Amino acid sequence: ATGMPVRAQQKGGTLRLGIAGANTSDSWDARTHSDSYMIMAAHGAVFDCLTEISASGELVGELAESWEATPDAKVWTFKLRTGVVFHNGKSFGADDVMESLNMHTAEGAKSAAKPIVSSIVEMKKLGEHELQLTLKDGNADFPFLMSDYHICMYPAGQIEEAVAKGIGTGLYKVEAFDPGVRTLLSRVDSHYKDGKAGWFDGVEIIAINDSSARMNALMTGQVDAVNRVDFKTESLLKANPMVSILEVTGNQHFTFPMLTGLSPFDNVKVRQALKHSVNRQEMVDKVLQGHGAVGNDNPIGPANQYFASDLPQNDYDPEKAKHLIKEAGLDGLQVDLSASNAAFGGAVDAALLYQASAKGAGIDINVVQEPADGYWSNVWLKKAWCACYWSGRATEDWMFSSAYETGVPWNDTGWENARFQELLLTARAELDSAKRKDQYTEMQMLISKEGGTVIPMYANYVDAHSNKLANSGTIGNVFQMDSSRMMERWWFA
Amino acid sequence: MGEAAANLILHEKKPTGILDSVLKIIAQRLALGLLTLFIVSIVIFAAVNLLPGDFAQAILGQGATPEAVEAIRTDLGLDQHPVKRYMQWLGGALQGDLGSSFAQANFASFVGEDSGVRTSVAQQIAPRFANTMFLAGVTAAIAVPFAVTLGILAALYRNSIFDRATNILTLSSISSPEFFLAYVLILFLAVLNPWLPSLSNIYDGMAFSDRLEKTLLPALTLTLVVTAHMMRMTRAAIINLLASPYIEMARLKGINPMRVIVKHALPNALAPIINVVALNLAYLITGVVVVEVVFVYPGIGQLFVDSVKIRDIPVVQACCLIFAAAYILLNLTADILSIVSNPRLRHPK
Amino acid sequence: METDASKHDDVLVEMKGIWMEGRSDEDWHPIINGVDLKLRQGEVLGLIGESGAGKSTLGLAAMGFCRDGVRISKGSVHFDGIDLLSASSEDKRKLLGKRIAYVAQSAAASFNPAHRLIDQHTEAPIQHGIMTKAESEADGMELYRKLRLPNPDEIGFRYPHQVSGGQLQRAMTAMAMACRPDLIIFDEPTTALDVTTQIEVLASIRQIVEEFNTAAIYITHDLAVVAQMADTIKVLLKGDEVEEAETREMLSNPTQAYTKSLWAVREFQRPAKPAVLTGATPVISVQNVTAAYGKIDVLHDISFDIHQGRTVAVVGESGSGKSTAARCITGLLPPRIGQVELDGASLPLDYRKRDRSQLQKIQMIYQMADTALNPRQTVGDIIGRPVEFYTGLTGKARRKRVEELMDQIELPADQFIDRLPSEMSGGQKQRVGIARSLAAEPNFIVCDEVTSALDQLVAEGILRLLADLQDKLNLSYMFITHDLATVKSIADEVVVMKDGCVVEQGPKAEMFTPPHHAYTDLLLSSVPEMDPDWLTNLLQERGVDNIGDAAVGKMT
Amino acid sequence: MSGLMTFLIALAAIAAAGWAFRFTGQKVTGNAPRFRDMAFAVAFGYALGTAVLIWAVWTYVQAQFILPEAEANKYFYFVTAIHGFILFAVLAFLFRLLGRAVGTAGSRKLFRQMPLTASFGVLVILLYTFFAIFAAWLAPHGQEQVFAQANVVPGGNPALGGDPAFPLGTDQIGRDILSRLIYGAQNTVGIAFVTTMIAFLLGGSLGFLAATLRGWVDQSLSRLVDVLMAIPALIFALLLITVASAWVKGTGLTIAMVLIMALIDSTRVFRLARAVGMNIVVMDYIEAAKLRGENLRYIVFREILPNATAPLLAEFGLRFCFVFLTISSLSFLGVGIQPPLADWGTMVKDMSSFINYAAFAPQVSSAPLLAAGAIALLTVAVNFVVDWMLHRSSGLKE
Ligand SMILES: Nc1ncnc2c1ncn2[C@@H]1O[C@H](COP(=O)(O)OP(=O)(O)OP(=O)(O)O)[C@@H](O)[C@H]1O
Ligand SMILES: Nc1ncnc2c1ncn2[C@@H]1O[C@H](COP(=O)(O)OP(=O)(O)OP(=O)(O)O)[C@@H](O)[C@H]1O
Ligand SMILES: [Mg+2]
Ligand SMILES: [Mg+2]
Repeated sequence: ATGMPVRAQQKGGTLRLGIAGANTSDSWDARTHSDSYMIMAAHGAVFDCLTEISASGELVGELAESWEATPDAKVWTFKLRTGVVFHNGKSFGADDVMESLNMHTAEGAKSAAKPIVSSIVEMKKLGEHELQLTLKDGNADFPFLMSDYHICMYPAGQIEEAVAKGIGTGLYKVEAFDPGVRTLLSRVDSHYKDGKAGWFDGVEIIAINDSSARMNALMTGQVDAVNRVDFKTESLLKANPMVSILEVTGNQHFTFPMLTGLSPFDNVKVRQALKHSVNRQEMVDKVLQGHGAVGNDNPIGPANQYFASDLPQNDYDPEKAKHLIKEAGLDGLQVDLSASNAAFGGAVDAALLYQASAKGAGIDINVVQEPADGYWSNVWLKKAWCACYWSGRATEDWMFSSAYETGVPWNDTGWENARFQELLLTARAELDSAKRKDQYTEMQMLISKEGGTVIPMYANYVDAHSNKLANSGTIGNVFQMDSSRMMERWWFA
Repeated sequence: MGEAAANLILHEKKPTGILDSVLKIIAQRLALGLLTLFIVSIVIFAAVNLLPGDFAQAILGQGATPEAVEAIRTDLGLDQHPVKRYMQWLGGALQGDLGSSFAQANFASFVGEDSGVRTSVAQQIAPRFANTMFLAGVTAAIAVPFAVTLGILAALYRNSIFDRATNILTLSSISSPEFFLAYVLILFLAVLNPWLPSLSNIYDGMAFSDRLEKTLLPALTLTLVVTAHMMRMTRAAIINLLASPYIEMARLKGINPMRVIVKHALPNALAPIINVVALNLAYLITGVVVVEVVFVYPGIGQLFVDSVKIRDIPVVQACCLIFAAAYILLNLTADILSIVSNPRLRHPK
Repeated sequence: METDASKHDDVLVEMKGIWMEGRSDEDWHPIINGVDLKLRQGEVLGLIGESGAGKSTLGLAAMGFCRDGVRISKGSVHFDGIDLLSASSEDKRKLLGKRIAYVAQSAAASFNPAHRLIDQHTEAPIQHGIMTKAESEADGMELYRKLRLPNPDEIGFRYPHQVSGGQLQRAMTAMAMACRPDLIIFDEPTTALDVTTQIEVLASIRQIVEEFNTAAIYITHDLAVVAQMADTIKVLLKGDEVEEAETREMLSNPTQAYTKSLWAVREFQRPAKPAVLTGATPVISVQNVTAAYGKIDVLHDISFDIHQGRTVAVVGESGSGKSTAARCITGLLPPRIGQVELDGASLPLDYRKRDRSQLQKIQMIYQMADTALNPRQTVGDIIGRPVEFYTGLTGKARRKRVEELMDQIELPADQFIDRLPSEMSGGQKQRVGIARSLAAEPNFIVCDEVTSALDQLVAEGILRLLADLQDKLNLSYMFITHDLATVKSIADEVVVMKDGCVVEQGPKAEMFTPPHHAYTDLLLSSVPEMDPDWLTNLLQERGVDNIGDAAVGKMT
Repeated sequence: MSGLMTFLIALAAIAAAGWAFRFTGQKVTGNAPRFRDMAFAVAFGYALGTAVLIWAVWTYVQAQFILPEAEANKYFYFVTAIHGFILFAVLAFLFRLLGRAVGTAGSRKLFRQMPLTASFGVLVILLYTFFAIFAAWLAPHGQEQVFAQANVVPGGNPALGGDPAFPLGTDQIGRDILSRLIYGAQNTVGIAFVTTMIAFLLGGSLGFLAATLRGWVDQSLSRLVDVLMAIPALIFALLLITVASAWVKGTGLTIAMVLIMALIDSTRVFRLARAVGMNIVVMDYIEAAKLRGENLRYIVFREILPNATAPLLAEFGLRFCFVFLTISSLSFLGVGIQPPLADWGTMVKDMSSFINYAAFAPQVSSAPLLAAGAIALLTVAVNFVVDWMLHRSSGLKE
């Protein structure tokens, strides 16, 4: 399922990665994954999903060999790959899929993929390697959703152990795992992707949250690749002849979500005023050092199929913002903005720039620098207004149902809009492309105008790797590090 | 009569007296240390429990239903009265059971099966602590002999250019923020001259030489941080004694200056030197968070900071307790060594 | 060993026109101004002078050694033909310890507390390559035996703190002899010792110097001591040589005024007072006091009275409980049993429970003026504070009273009122201490060794001042001292203490006429006299084994 | 292997040079005591020092005048350090000359006795104080002011990416680094100073109280301090600040940080004050005051305190440095002084990643070193002064 090789792949060597986004609370429970380190390790190496988005962007099977749907996109039948075994020797089958899916809806479980899985009303085992899933409402993107990094396949009946030890069906099995410190993986002896992927003998993923240390590790040759290159120093890094920059334009965007349930963000005028008081170009120039594009408070990016390119741009207009504040019945506005560089590289700077540009609109933003560790558990979804990033999703529906659908756990603005909700459901089951386009455009319009999140910029994925590494030439743009599949798709030249 | 025989006579005379007084002092200090540790545990427990928010909320985030929060709280015992929790924790700690980490307990319990695979705090801390001890050990092995030798030389050649230069250099190094020193060392020893790795990602089962190599740069940074203190104390303690009559006596016996210092001044300056060494060792074990961050060294300081952020109370408490115990133990050791190095206490009248 | 004939011709040490300077702050000030010194083989030179006269400095210069901050600016020092001033430090080190040895004032401080005596003893012989360790150890034990140290075979294996002061001083002498040097410098070797111990050390030093025919420079400020030890005496005053003469000559016939005045100090004597009326209420009455530090009793059932206008001298060796008795009276150490009465009324035992007038009536003067005066307060403040505190005078009135008091202690107020203690001499500081206690207008003053730290001349001045004040103000003194000469000159009554008990008490006249309690006798007979033959006679009379610690030991 | 050989040969050469130096010295000066008593080790030391000096001068000349610019870049830091060193040495020297020439007799005497390091320290402290007080007037721009030009390279040389309008460059979002450094003096130094003051008031008075009263007051305070000291300072501070962050935000948090740091530091001050106090309390003049019936206040403030100023003052300097460094560390860890207040610790952290590129772009990578250097410079200065004060109060003549 990997893109066609351009150069001959070679087997061998241990790939050492320096990855940001690790925590001591990390575990092999894919339901809880939200940061790059564990996504890389679990989704990218140890575990497999039913489907996979290839480097060139099309959907291919991973543990599922093929799938088909009824015309209303309600009933999906998956044919599973045969001869697949888990790292502990257990062979893979339909039971594993069912139990792995049930994990997300178990009593008390908190999974980001819960909305996806809970749309399944019935699971039927048609055979050892065949499975039928019936959805509540039709969803044309359902196979796409099955490639979500939360929905990894665990061995049935051994999930507890698999979560503790990291037992999946992936190319690499866990040799050592020290949460927040280091993960050591080794190539399984034989695998269904043999000959197509998995060229390294082993992988060492080192947690390096400090960006300075990470860049240094790459430059001094202590790791072969790093994620999240510090934009500030990207131009300097480029000067190093031993290192290449891996820049892809994806849907990653940096956001400032406000909890729309709380005053003053419950007032749409206030939200609009804030949207007009940020100087987006300046942010792209200074925070991203030009590695990205101006955002329009819309999570659907140019890489998406139904991107609405003709949406009116929310631009920097202090006068308009002032006016909006007045319309909201306020004299001026004073708000706290929580930020930490854990949200995204340069988040504090972005917040400070926001603060400076908002001053022109008579808005007094108080930037609260939050501690980096635990930012996601203590600040995001907690503080009324904070900095955040989204990797973006391959499909519109996926993106929306992750963070904009009413009541989903990651709806980080708590925004609820009846029309939006209605459109979301209709478009989901709509198989007519033109109609879908209209529906998605309207939704993007709604979010951009009324939504609770300020999206000032789209950031390219900028990773860096040593010139010793080679790749097929086609780089996935769903996540950083070749859609987090560098370990599968790359090799030592 | 040989010395041994004479020794025998002397020791035979008052063996109990010697043992008694030293043992009594040690027992006293030990009891005091335990008391301190006990109060520290209360202070820490109180501080940790005052931390805003709790683990359940920290982990569940906004999507948490009250039931889920309650479930986690019950599961972790967070719903019980703090005093009761403290007693349980203390009881466990006394039996060597520091509880199990919240973070590692994680959500595994919601798979539907009974867990039993929770990592205990002890398991989690042990490797980190071992790493920290290793770093402290390497640093101490470099810094202590280095500092003491420098101190002796500086005392011997006091007021010479050598003394002044050493003084200025060590003062400057102690005055610089740790991260500054770390970056400067990285700059010169890893970036401009790629001699040492700037990344100290050590792990279990690493060859000792690799481990040493990776630890060298943080150890050097810490050496710069702690050397000045020890060196200056050695120098000052020795120079303080140089005016004493017995040093003058030694000089007037025609003993050469080096021997005067090593043989006559140093043994009497041991107590302050031991104390400052202990203080610095305690610092090495407990105060190296910044260095760990810069070099990505997986020590206990990092773990502590991480755990505070996610409100992983058992880990935080255990870390604090270990820090306090290390501090108290080192002070105790210093006390005892000072006593043992002092003939007045070793051989009472 | 030299023959007797060559003894007087061989010049061992020759110092010519020595000028020395010491550094203070930024500049060098003179310490020794052009002193000559010549010492022959086997000769003992006594060097005397008041404190700060430069005795030690000169003594060390004879070894070619200067303390830090001191330098020889002019002159030459030759030892046995070697020019010590131009010799390299390497060469000098070869002489020190081997041919020139040093015995310091306080052996307790000059032995390294970290090493055993024998190890320190053998260090010089081993370092100079004269003997092996075993030889040197054996030799050391031999010397210890010669010096009559108890358990000579074992005592060397003790640490310094396990040995008494007198024994240490002898061990120090043995250490100096370890390489059989040609010259030994004794720098006040007995000043820190009790009289009873001193005599023992003096005897052994004299014996060993005679036995090995060693030349010696004996530094002291005690004339009577130097009279026993030296062949010739040289008198120093503020770095200048006053006179030098053969011992007997010098004692019987001093030529210089300064020397004469030194001699005269010992003559001060107060007229005896009439006996106390029977039935008179004593100012202070100590009754059956037993006191303890912690659990150990250090005073055992002591009682004595002090009457109006009288001085009671309390004598006894160090550690006998003199100061402790004073602390009981002042209330700093409440007695365990017994009581203290003031003017017939019993006093609260703890000073914190005493009222202001009771505190006011009992004052104290301390031995070390340095620690007794706050270094950060001016004389005016130090004296003014009790004036203000007890009498409530402030402003001009206070100042006037302070000036009056300074007048009484004979310090000109206009010069001294704004000085800090560090800007005054020892005697002047002691006077300020006296003025401070006078300021309270007390009835009774405890003087705890107030003259021990002072020079004889200065001490005499203080004693006279105290006597005058007593006559003028009708004060009572409790005068603690270990110096019997002082007792003779100032006391009306004497209390002799030993091991926390009063062994004898009574009027001075009685105390100084036999028969005595054995201990008093020992104490009195151990005070050196100005007669050069005193020690020889005493030793003949009592025998070498019946002096000092040995004698004290036999008594109990 | 050959490296080792070179090293050994160099060592031998230096040893030979040392011997020759001593020998000629002895001959030329006619055996002056200086050369006569010189140990070989000392002679070796001189030779080694000279060798290092020669190497330094040679490298400097190479980098400054001989090597092409690209290669000389490698020695950028070296050259800058030498410039800084000479500059400050000269400034300190001139300052001392000035101090010796003007002022009262006392101050002139002080300057005459002052070593160069101490005068350097005094000079730097004065400069910092000046900048801290007059930051608002001295700084060319505001600390929060954002300009269009971001990441301007320090040096002001347009050819190298500088901008004369921003002599020390701008940071990643376009704030003038010079201005932020100056404001940083005000914020960081001011906060550290206040913290130290509070720590001293608290720790000092309690320490003296314990020393004077003894008994249970002393016991309980000392045990409490033991407990607080057993928890590592930085970690305890982190913990408490996190606790405090529940109630206060922004400036309030900074105030909370000040109080927390002061509390933690006061334990160290307590120890010292108590020890110093104990030494003074046993003096006879204290006994005299007690016997006079003086009350506690008089004894502590009039009798003890004036005698404890020297060690306390020295400790104040040291404490100040520690507090200052700890605050920087806290800022570095992200919980210290809150933005947008300019603060050196945060500035170092923000720009720290540049340092990795020293090999390609020394000018750019020196940016984080500016703030770190500002911290180091002040603490070095304070330590020099304290060192000198301690030396003076120790009464050692040497
Ligand atoms: N190291 C020194 N530096 C400067 N001055 C010194 C030094 N040692 C002694 N002096 C000064 O030299 C003078 C003589 O001192 P010295 O110790 O020789 O006197 P001394 O006669 O031995 O007195 P004492 O009886 O008190 O021992 C004193 O005024 C003293 O202040
Ligand atoms: N603070 C103390 N704690 C315990 N024991 C003490 C203390 N002060 C003195 N002693 C002991 O009490 C005994 C009497 O001491 P005291 O000071 O009264 O002697 P003294 O006659 O004044 O001697 P000196 O002539 O040396 O001043 C000594 O054995 C001494 O060791
Ligand atoms: Mg002397
Ligand atoms: Mg006494």
